[in-house]
Amino acid sequence: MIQAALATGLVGLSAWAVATFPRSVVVFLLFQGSLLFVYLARIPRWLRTALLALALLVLMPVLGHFNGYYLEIATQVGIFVALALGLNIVVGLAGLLDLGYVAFFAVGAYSWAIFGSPHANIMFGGGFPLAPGWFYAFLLVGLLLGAGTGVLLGLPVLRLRGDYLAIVTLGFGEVIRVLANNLDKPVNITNGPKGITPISRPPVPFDVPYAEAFYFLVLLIVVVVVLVNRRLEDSHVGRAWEAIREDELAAQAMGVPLVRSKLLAFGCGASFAGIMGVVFSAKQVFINPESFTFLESIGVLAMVILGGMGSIPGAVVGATVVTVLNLQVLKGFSLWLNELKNAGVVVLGYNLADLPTQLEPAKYERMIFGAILVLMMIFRPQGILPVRRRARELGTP
Amino acid sequence: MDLPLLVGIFPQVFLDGLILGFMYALIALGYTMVYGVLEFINFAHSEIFIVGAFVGVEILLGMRAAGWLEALPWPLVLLLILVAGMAGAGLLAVSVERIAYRPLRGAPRLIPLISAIGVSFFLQDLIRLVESIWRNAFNLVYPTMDALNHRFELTETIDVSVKSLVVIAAALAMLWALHALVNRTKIGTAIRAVAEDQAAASLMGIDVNRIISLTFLIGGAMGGAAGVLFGVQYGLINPYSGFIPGLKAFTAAVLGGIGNIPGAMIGGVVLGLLEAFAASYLSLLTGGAFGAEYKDIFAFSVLILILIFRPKGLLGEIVRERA
Amino acid sequence: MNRYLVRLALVFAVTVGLAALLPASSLEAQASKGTIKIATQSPLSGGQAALGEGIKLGAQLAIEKFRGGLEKRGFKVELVPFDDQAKPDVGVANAKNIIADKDIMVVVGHLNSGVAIPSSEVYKEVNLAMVSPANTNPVITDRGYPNVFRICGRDDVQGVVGAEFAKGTMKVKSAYVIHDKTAYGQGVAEFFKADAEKKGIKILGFEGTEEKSNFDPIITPIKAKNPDLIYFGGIYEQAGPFFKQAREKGVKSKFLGPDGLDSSDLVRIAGKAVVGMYYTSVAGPVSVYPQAKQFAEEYKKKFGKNPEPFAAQAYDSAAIAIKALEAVTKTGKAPTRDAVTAAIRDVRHTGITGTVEFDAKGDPKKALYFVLQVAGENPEKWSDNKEVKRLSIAAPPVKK
Amino acid sequence: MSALFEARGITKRFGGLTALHAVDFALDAGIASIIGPNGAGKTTLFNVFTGLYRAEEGGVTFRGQPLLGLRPDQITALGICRTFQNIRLFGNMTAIENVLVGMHARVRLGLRDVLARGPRFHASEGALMARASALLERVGLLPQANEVARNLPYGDQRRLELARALASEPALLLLDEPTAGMTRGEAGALMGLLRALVADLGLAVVLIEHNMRVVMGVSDRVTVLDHGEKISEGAPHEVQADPRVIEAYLGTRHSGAPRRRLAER
Repeated sequence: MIQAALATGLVGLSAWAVATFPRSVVVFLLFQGSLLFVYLARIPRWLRTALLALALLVLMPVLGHFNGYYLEIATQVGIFVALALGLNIVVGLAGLLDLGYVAFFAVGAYSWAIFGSPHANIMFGGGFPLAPGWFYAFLLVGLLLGAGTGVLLGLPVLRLRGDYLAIVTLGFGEVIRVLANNLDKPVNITNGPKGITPISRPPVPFDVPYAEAFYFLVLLIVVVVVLVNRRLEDSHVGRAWEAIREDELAAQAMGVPLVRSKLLAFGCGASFAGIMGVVFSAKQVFINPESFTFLESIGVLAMVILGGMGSIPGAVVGATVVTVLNLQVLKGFSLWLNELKNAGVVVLGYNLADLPTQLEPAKYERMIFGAILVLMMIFRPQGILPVRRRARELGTP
Repeated sequence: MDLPLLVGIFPQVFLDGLILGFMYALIALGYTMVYGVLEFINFAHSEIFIVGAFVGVEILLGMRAAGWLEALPWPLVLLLILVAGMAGAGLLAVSVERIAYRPLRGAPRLIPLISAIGVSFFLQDLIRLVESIWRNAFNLVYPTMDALNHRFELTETIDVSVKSLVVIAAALAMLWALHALVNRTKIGTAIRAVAEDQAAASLMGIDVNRIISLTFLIGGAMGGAAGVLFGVQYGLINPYSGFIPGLKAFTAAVLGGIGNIPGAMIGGVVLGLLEAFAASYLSLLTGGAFGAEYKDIFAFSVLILILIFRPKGLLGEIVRERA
Repeated sequence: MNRYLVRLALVFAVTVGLAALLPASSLEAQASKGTIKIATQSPLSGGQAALGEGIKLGAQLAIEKFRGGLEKRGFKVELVPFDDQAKPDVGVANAKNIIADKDIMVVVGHLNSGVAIPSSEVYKEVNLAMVSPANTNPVITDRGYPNVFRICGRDDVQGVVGAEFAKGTMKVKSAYVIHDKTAYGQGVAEFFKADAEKKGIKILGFEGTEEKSNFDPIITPIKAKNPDLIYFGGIYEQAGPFFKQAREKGVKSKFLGPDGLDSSDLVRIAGKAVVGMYYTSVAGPVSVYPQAKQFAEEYKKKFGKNPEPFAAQAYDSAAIAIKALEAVTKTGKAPTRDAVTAAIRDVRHTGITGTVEFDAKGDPKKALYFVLQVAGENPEKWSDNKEVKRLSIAAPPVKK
Repeated sequence: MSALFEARGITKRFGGLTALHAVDFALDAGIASIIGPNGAGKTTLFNVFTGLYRAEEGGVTFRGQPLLGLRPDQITALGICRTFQNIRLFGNMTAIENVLVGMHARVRLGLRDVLARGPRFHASEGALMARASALLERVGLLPQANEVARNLPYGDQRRLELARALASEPALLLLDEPTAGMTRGEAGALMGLLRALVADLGLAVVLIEHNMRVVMGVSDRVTVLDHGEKISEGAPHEVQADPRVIEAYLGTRHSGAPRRRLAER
């Protein structure tokens, strides 16, 4: 009861605070924190669902209206949540270390980029870009392409384990990026480093502004992805994946077909990335190979592990934390220091305005992120929201 | 197609590949030794490697400022920076292990990997911070030593510089020394024992923590030496330039069979040769349709092929699953 | 779990209280008429940080130097540097943050066209002006957005200038083209190649590489083919080691490159290998523009190092922004983004990279291009590099 | 009519070592034991039976169907399941989840059923749960159903492995040293359970055992391996009396020379 009141109060209070101080990063973090609180608090299920739906469907867009930046953050968080959930299947559930995950994202992104822009005319003569409505069809195309590429990568590496698998997937990721960077000749498929633009945006019903439209689209996809993830995890498919992670050989001896299960894991994981790639390319209007580097793969992996391997809420929280940390907290912090500096604030007798440019805080965001990763691993290696083995209702024997 | 040209540059490309390969081999040792003992990819090794290069360049720049660079004979200078680079990188590797990896021993395997990635990010910008304050620049250039740049022209298209020879000689010497250390000394026996079974080794009276530190020291030192040689050979370093060679060296270690010291060496040389040949020949052979930019694709494709047929690398044991 | 949650809630409550007391805005609004902010977006961390920082510092220098006029009118002028990490998604998030800050009137950036294109889509939403010091990709202005300007030349033009010089002045018969696989480097190199071929120069090879350290395998075929000229489309960080290693391996060809090579670090890295080589540039040589010399000295004095390639352009970009802001605030009223964007279109500014005026697309109207020759091995004497040739070429119309 | 399970002339080599040499083995029903000194090739034989190893020579048939060349999961689907000498449970999964994985081969659901969560899915999942619970009850682990396998005591882990193997509804069960490390009482209870299972389910069982008390007590037939060769076969008392068996166990032939260790963990 107390918790229910507390949860409702927190969501309301923080939402009010964001509306009142639309530029304060701290306040927005509080809003995000209140959602986590709602998720964790012991409140009736209907209340939790209602509060989360209220926050994500109503409050977030309204707040986004006050500050478009928040909506952008929320959209990017959504994109990374889907990626993290996809990778979570491969790494967290099936235990296959994939260091080239962003390749599938790239495949999806390029599929719409090429056909949703005039670029395809170079190859096929004319008739492009496709009508913006095709975007929705390409969500499916991206999904299938992602899955197909995932299976394709899975095939040669089935026999490989652990770090051998890691290096091959890493290589695969690089191959895709280098191909994207170089396939502007002999045939111009990807336009190389110059990238592809302008990529059509989908038609939106009711003239919803694009920022809100993309937010809702991403939210919808994330909800679907979470649902699919939960259904897979809680079925013979998910149990087979986990068995493979625990002991591949014993799993096979118990009747789990390794090849099929592993390919299914690669395919499912990759399909989420493929579909989000399509959304990403339309949202950005422009893509080039710089968005698909090895570091992006590492970033998604860090989200999965930071959140708690194999845990769906973990992947969601991990993706949120990393994205918010990178785009908001560290940035907000360095902007704040910059403001102090511009205002000439004096700390311990030292005027911040004299701070040499070498110590510009904006330059050290990555360093702080690195340190946070290390500290998190040392003090909470199981992740933020680790898997809780669910006690099952036993059947009547 | 210009056949005499293709044939004419062959020895030169081979030599280029060999030098690059030895460089990879030296870095790969750091990965492979740590992997052999702890079964974990020390992702931060590429930064440890580049720290070696930075220690070397700082000493060289300091010596040049003091006017010693010209006064001392070059082999002495080289030896000095090699030793300093090795010491610096080795000590850094040990402290990284102590701070960021030791508390995680026994955790699931991916946990230290993420920690290592964190260390890698941290170190890159830490080097930059330190160098920015100290020199107000973080792109540092190795001072040229003219004696090292002397070239022997063998034919019109082929030549060898003194520094290339130095790189090969130093790499071979260090690989030999490491091999001897691991296989012929008591410390080496202890390292191998810990690699085999930590618990059993500790029951035999081996201080496992000390041996693991030692492994990091040796691996780091090898990386540091590679860093110095890298700087001498290619000239320009910055805090981020360790990343790509590190990735390649890791690939080399896996190619050779990770955890296997001769494997790291062979993997390095194979990868170096592959890259060199791909970069030099792809464009010539395809008439410019594919060029040097495909060298990584080429190298990775060969890696994947090799791993399909030998899933544990070139020198790794052939997998036999035991029930 | 329960207690943990209650504790969590308490922490929240306390922070809400604190946050309400200390909103970020409490630091603002101290000046009498409000604050005008100029943002920079460029990579301040990661592999391209050196160039990105050059942009930030160039803009910073200009703002500190020229803000006096605005301050006299009662405005506080500030620089807000953003780190786009050379990543498009980060750039877009920053852009959203920028447009949410109503005090930001102009953005100076980016370094990478790949980040600039999607970010400028965001700026366009609120008609916020972006003045680009470094994005040479034709797409940037070919979209015809009213709020996008650049003061640097375009890839297509610089490549042509290089080819013109190679044929007309250097009189080379064959050339080998290397580029760095970035939109900038490859773009310049492709235009150089196309124009050089048109002019009758034989292209012996065209090669791109992301390699930063080891150029041996690329140099070997070059040496065997022995071209008269090597054109490097890219940035000095990569070109320096390349030229150095090429000379060390006995390559005797002449060198030529675009303005990415215009940095004293080029000689610091490559030493005598690059002495006597040529590069094209939009930034005027110090001998012609006294302000340029002054800029280099001030930059060096303030930041302790020589300006990076795009620092001068960033300096001019910020100076133009301030000029436009001054025009808008003549009446003493606070500026609006629409007004500033319109004012930039009318600015005519003689800065250190020449006189800049924008055409309808936002390209500089008649850009002046210079060919310079590296004078000596001493990085301190980079500004002694002499102008060899001067060309004036307008941006071409949009290709359809 | 051929036997339920029949292996003929199985030969398996590792490099230069011949781990199994022309071993014949057949079983129709009941409990058969395979015994022999360490390194005799018993586990290797199991690995050949279950498809983990591919024999160089010889053939295995199950209900008349040849098994050689099939994958382990296919063999399990046909109705042969095993346990491991060094328990190989899925350590981070709960006891009941372990058993559920064992039923994988019997699940008749497609990806569509899983994603749609229709009545078919719920019916199947409900049936699985009921059977898994029944199996756990059978081995006496129902109270620990939601414990993580890694945290179970040793004896419980052995029994859980048995339940997991039974979950695939095998007709033939291969048990690799099921009583290793158990007290005499525990071993006795387990054998009682085994005999009951054979009686109730009509299971055929092959045991690898070192504990002679267990072997002699429970087996219908005993096969003795030494150095990869079958040296004796027959009813327990016959084998016990076979001089070659005594020799092999006492090791007079090699007068105390250390045995080869091979593929034996």
